[in-house]
Amino acid sequence: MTEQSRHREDIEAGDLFADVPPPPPPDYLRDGRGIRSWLLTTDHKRIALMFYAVIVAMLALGGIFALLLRTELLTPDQTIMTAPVYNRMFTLHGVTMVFLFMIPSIPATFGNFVLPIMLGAKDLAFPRLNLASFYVYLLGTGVTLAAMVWGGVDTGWTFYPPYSTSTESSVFPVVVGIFIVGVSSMMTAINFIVTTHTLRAKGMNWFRLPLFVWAMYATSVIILLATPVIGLSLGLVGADRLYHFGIFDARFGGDPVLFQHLFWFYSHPAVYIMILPAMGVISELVSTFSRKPPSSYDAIAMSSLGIAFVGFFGWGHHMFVAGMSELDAGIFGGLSMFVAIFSAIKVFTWTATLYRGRVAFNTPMLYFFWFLFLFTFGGMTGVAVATQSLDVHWHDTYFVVAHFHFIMVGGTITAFLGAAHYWFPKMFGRLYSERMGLLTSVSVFFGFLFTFVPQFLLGNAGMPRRYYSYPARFQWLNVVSTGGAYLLAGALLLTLINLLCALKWGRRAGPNPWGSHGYEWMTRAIPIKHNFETPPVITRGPYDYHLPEEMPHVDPQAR
Amino acid sequence: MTTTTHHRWTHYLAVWLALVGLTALSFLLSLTHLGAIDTVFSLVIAAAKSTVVLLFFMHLVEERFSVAVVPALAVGYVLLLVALMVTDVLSRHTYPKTPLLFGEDGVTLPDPAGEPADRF
Amino acid sequence: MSTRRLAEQFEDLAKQDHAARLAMWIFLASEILLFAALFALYTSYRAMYPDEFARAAAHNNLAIGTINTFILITSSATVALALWAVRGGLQRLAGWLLIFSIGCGLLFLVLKGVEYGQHFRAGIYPGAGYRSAELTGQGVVLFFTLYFLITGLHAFHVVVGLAVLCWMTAGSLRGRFGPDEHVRFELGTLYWHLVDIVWIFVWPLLYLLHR
Amino acid sequence: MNELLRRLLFLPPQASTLARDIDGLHYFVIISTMLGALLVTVVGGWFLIRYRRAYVDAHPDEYDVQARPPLWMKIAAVGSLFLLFVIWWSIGIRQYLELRVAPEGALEIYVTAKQWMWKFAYPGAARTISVLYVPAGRPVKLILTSRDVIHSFYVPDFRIKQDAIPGRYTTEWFEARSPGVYEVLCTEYCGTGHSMMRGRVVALDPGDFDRWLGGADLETPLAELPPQQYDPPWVVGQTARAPEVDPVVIGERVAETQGCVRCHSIDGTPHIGPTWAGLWGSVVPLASGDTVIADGAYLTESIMDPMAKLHRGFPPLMPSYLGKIRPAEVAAILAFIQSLRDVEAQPAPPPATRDGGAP
Repeated sequence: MTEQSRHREDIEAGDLFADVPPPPPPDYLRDGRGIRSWLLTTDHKRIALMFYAVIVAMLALGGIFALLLRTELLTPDQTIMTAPVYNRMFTLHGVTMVFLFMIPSIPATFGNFVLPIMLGAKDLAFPRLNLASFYVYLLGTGVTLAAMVWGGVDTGWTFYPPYSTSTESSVFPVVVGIFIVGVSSMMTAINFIVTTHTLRAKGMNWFRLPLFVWAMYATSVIILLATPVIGLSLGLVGADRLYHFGIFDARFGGDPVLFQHLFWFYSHPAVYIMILPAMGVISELVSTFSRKPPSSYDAIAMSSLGIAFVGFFGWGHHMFVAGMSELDAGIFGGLSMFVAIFSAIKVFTWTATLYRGRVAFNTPMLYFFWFLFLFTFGGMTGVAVATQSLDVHWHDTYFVVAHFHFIMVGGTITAFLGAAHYWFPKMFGRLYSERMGLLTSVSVFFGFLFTFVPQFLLGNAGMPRRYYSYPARFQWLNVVSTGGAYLLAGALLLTLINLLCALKWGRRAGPNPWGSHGYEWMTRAIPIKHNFETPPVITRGPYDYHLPEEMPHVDPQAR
Repeated sequence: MTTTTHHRWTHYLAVWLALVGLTALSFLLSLTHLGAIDTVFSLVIAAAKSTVVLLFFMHLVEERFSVAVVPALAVGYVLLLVALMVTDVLSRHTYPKTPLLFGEDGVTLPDPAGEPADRF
Repeated sequence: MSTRRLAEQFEDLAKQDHAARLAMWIFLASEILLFAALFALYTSYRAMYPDEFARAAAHNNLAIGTINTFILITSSATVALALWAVRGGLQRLAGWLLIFSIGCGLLFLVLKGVEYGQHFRAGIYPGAGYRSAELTGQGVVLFFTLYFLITGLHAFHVVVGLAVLCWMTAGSLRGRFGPDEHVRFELGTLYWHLVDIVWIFVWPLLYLLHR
Repeated sequence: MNELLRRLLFLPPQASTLARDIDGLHYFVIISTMLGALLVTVVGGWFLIRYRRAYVDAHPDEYDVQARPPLWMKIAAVGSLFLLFVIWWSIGIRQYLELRVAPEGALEIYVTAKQWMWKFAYPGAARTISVLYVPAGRPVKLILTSRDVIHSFYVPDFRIKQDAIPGRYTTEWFEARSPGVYEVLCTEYCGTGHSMMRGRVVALDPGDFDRWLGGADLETPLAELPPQQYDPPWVVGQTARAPEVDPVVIGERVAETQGCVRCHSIDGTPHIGPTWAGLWGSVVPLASGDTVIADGAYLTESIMDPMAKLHRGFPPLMPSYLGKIRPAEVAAILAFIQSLRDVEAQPAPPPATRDGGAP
């Protein structure tokens, strides 16, 4: 492409300021060159991209583990690996996906990138803390993965004692690694909350915050209040291995069920750490692509906080058959439903937002559609498994596996992919191939269905999870599921290729390719280092689609 | 932010005296052998003391709502965790209520299955 | 007196200070939750072994525990006074108050060490290492395991707090703080007060169980 | 209807008295879940098509930025959902209590789980491994505990499941509706053999059961039952009562197969490693200068990590058996060593060869 034609394309794409004197500051991708300018940057956007790269690698890694697991399950007995390897593999899959991918996924990448821009801020409140959180995350990831490669862990990601305190695999370093990753996510969370409180642009009151910010805020609250508990509980497991404290060990009078209480006090809210950011993304997508404000801003914003608050109340529904008291089973079963009510409010609001809108059917919107179905079904099966008598049959079977994969893959990864397409132009200034995007999105959906719907049926039929070998009558459903997993993996790979190609060959996007009224689209095509040339003054809400579309209002002198 | 509020040093002395007094009270109560209720008393006193520290030493009384709500939320969740966990322990119908001990030679475990208990 | 630097992303110093304070409080909240897990375990096991817990707690050295409570409360007060002094521009006074607080903290640790020593001599160790012959029972062992965990974690916080206090002392003696430059000083005091608050709850739970 | 739904949902046969009721709730919950998800999806999909941009741009009056559903619709949607959940919960907790609280007079059977098998102890002396015999048509209460880690006793056909927790007894109960063979699975991950920790429940005619319990040797109770429905479990259960297996005998065999006796003598003669004769309970001098009582814990540690507490006067030659030996085998070896405690040891220890001799 010649310089001239690129210039013309810039003009067509609306990037009118490229050659207007005085030269505007370079965009964040070009503001500082060399590897040092990336590794030592305090720019939230660059940190977000570094997170993005590592997190996608983690997703790929977790996905490879999943494929190996599914391949093993093709036949009732040994297919490609032995039982100890299989047990290490599903632990690897769980730990990688939950702690290394899912929990930091949307907050650390898209949250880091767009949250300050959405607030009209120049950066996060503590940019160096933000950079530190990246390196702490890298350290934790490194320790975890090294330990898993070195000795392997075969406890499952739940680390239930007394198995975790008696197994010979290297639990301790993995626990340390997870602890470090937890510290990283707490750093990010502190940053987000403080930023939301102190760095809102002039004119932006709390009810002009984009809904994604509300979701990130609620997520951060959960991270901060829940993570210390898991840190300490896993620390106790580690200490038990090193020093035989026996705090959860029946041989010393301890009660292993108490660990489950502590574990799920974190890990149940952790589900909302994973899904709330996804909900935030979905809220943005719906509004942008239907060119309407959400049918109730308050409902979505407040239900985010509600989920964060009530999410702490339901942990015990993981323990109905663990020897917990019937009284607690009743309490937890009832409290669990409230989260579903808040989620349902969101689902209704998103659906109602489409009504009488002007719906553009882009790839992110397609992901929204998949999300709508998968999340609703996954969420309602969540209340189903919180129904005590049914959970007795379903607990620790593939039904549960299918349920939480509907939430985590069908919910979070779908939203992650939606966000990856939606904010791609803002991050890199280019557009991905829409046709390929739609195609990969459809394949992701069908790959997903083929993978996980059979698992619901397997669970009904009684196949327990974490089974290396299984009775032969479960085989054909497992084969379907494995086939679906390969389809899903292929679709994800294509998605990645599509986005990577767009990095180089994608059309120039311009500052606001979707015609969104979100604040992050009011920057230049690729934002500059401190996001805005002049601090923005907010005079309208982020979803005021009754107002005419405006030019990026951050370049008054250029206009 | 009203950090400009400036107390006299006697203000802190008074707070300190109050804390010392409450500590002494708690100590003396513990000597009177009140029975099970003494935990309640001592925890109420501890809550009062920590409230005093929070409000005056940590100047929570001068802070904005957004700051003051943070420790309140944390304390709320601590109570939630403790309460629901203890409810389980107190109300479960497994037996015995306290775990059986696996002795070194496996003798302390009543052995329903009549198997020699594991020695490790 | 140094002039205060306004970070690029903040619009004014008041916002920047508020951000720092809010961050510190959030951090303290998560510290509280860190202890929550131990307190929850303590309560649950106490519900399982009420008598053995009382018996074990009676073995703790009430005198040391109570003296330590007074020590921490006093150090908390002097730290609060130090902040008052810094706000009033009395930096050297603040430095001396902090040195006094550090002394209190060290004394606390020394007493804690003495108490640990007494336990170790009596054969009281956490978990599998427990070998006291006269004080036996599963609940007793669990109590002391929790005792070591809670006080150990608290002592770790004391050490971290002492390091922070040292940094603050050095700063105030060199005149790095002042009426307009006290936010970081304030954050340090907040951490020390948290250490105090945790102990305020540890003391009755681990020492005052005489039934 | 029940049968059709059961097969559609791949549910196993309803072999216990409570299974039918639980499945009833199951159908209700799953169908309302599917309907809910479909409703949302269909409505959302319809909006997506109806208000697609190309169409709306051609019909601008279709577009209404302010359009939002009336308040009553929101309240109705959320309220009905809440009501639905409350119904689920109230039926669910009632059934849960039924599942948890065994009726009076149930037959009590103790279940001990260990890696990786189930052991059953019946009233009287009868005992079995992996195969649980119960009378059909009578409530049976299982009292579970575990020897090592948490396991979970799951019979899909009965819709029951309960964790077996070390140090505690938990209970579950069922009443098999008719004689038959039902599969037992372990559903709490418990290590390498987790998926192999399967067993069977054999529900017998009550008369047969009483005769079996009374010691009558039913030749093959299974022969009268329908052909076996499931794969044989890994830990093969006996169709009759388990013969008494002496752990000492097993221990001796394990010691041979694992090669222990190549270095450790069992008659007290000096050899490469310390003799096992009279070892149990003796005071062992350690290379570090300490001493230790040779009890189960020490011997187990020495098998897994021989260098941790090395017997003074013996070369550090022994390999770790960590991961090479199963816990049950360790237990058997310990039983074997214990049986040798009264064998007189030869007094003179062998001269310590620093450069080692045997590999």
